[in-house]
Amino acid sequence: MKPISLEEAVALIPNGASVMVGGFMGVGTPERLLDELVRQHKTELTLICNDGAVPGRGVGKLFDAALVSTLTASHIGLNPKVQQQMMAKQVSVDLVPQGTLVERIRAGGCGLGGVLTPTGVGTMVEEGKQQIKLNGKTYLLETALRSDFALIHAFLADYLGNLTYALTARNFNPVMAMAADTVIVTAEHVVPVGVIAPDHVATPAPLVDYLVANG
Amino acid sequence: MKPISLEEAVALIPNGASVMVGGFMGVGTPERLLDELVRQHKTELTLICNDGAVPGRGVGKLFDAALVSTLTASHIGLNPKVQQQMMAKQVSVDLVPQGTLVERIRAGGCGLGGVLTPTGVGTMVEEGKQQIKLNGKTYLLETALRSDFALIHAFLADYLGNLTYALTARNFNPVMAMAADTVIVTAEHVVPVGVIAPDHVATPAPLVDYLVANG
Amino acid sequence: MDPQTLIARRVALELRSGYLVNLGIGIPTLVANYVPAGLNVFFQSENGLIGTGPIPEQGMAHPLLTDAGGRPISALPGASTFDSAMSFGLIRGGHVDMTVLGGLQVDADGHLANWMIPGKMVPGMGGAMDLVAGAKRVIVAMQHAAKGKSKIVRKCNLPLTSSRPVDLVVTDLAVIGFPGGRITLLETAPGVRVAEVLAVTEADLMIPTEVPEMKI
Amino acid sequence: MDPQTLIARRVALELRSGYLVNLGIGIPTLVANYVPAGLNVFFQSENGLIGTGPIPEQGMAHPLLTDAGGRPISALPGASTFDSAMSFGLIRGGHVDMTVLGGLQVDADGHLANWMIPGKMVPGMGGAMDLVAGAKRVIVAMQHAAKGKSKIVRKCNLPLTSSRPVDLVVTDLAVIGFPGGRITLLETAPGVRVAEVLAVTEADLMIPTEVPEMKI
Repeated sequence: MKPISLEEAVALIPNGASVMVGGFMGVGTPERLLDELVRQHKTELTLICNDGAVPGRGVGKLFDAALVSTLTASHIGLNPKVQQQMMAKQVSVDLVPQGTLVERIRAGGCGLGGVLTPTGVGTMVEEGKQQIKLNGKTYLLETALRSDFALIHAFLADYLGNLTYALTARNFNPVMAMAADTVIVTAEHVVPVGVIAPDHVATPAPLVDYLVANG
Repeated sequence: MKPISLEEAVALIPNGASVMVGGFMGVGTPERLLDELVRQHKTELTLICNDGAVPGRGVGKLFDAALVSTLTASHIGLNPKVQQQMMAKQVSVDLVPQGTLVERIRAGGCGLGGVLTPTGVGTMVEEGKQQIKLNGKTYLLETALRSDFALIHAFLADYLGNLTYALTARNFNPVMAMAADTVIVTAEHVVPVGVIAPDHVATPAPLVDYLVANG
Repeated sequence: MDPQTLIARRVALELRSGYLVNLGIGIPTLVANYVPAGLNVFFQSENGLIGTGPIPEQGMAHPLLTDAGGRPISALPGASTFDSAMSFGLIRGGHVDMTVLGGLQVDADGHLANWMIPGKMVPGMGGAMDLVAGAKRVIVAMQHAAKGKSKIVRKCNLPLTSSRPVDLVVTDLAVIGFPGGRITLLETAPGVRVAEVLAVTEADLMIPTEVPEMKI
Repeated sequence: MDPQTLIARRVALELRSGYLVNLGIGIPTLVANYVPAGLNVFFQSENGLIGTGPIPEQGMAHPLLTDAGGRPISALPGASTFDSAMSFGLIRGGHVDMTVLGGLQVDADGHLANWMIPGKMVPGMGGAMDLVAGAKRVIVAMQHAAKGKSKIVRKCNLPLTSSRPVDLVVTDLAVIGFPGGRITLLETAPGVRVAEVLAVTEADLMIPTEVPEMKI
């Protein structure tokens, strides 16, 4: 893990990059990194996250600034801007069931090619996907998802990069922290090594490439 | 969750049952449940666990008492009794790569039909399995594993059944606690509700069917 | 009693002690207010919490403790938090005993449509497809009709949420089930006659010889 | 220097700062004793720990803190523990920068056999198949020959551990690699001549014009 400034961290991300962003309706989202993405005006992003949040908050800010060209998410119902940009064909949206989305990201992070899920069988979600029958039950083959960058928000981060998350701000963060080529983390608190007990680490230090410095 | 005596807990398990047992080389194994399985002489068990442990310890006790007819595990090299019983065809052994074993159990617990893994491609492990190519890479389709019972050893259990594990005694325990019809738990310490912080719960209470009472 | 309260109170009677329950957004959320006394029920919020409590007292909300809609909630003693992989492992893996979801349409085969109206409203399925695929018991809580049109239809013309049929539908007019795979009127709302239900229902309901009134 | 120490010390020179490293049982375990000064390396134990430390002082061992062989170990400040799904997610997912494994045979294609001798010894593959499939760099640390027979063979006749070739083999006589996919003698052990290596090697090694001696 390398400490890095907010500005330098976002400068690593080129236009057109694929970016996973942790958070659920803006809770557990690395807001400072998103603000800086807007400030540096990184465009044509392929965004992978749970939902579209709301305007002005979480990944909603990226749609406010029209930085996203492709979105993979499970729910966009609470952000009218995403709906508008989708209808206007400014953003291409791939809607994925939430449990399938997190398993596809987990597969990407864990070296699995994909998983077999019953979710979506017999619905629009099955279109174009291989179906596999096992013991009389039908499953969809859902393939692994990875990205160039994962932007992660932790509760505690220690000097080595070990991370914990708090309450419902955990959500997609630890799963995405395994599924990207470069993992950039912000934290509510950066603490000395040893403050986080080994049993409480949710993301082990070697997974973190960059920890954004405080202030 | 229902509190239960050790004797009653094991009395639930019929001869011939399939049983997952947590632990890794006997570390994190519910030893009291295994001792009671031996005392009640439950036979013809289908055992699913990481390894064969060593004689006199962990699941090794089940082989000492010749209670196992089928074993699914990743490693049996440190228990000569398992090797002997396998060679004598008293025990049928299915060796599974450790990462594949834990993913198959996780799939069973998470409602997935299976996963695609690169592990085992081009080895004896691929025999009889479907191969799936994605983006030029070959994967084996490994199917979900479930069992009638999971015998789990926790560090802390609260009165509701929330569980934590300690250090390397976690291993297969939380994964197996999701993959069996009936989950029976022993704990190093039973503590009041609230002692375990929500962020530190590894196995949420609703997964636990029976918690073996102290003493 | 207003229709939403009626529906929520009737659904709450389906709760059993020890249940792990997931409530969708809207009317389903209200079910938590009517848990029968003495029942120990775990409510899951799919953003990563078991043990959701009521809306926090003034000043007690924490920005990192929210429901699936992003609104502040509280956590009860014995609560647990986890990541989304675990949350949907619980859902898909059959560990959720009961889920209560809103609906746009339910048809005679028990199929639910509740995640999009093509060309008009595309909120996305969120966790709904996993919940219907995985929960042990699926209950739909919704108004019987919208803008004068029955939401209990012969065949859904909106995109389905799952090929797995739901188990029970509770509306402001009726309780509808699928015994033997046939859509059946099980109960009527207080003061509502069977004929009134039939008049506003597109699907052909089976009518048992006796149709009791909801006991609220 | 005894052969095991030689091998372990040579392998240790492959470590880089920040590496996450998994060491197999046997000679590989010894590598942890020879980490070059100033290098910050994370060692993983696949039973669920990153940050393994040395064998604990007398009386400091804890029965719930062990290595993959079940023996007591210690944990360094900044260690983390996790379940087996996470442990192998790290391994299979390419997060382990380097693994060091023992071997029974390595062949000219770089294929490793290290988990069974049919009809004789069937310990099982444990985590080895996942490690070879998933780690970024796979190093085999083993004796060059056993009972006078070369372990560097033309083609493995023992069951393979993976179809993915290993990256480097370090023995008591030589360092062998696979540049351009061809099995090649990269270094000789101190005081060992190239001809001596060739004499006890079944596989046909490529010999570069200059073969340096291991720098220990």
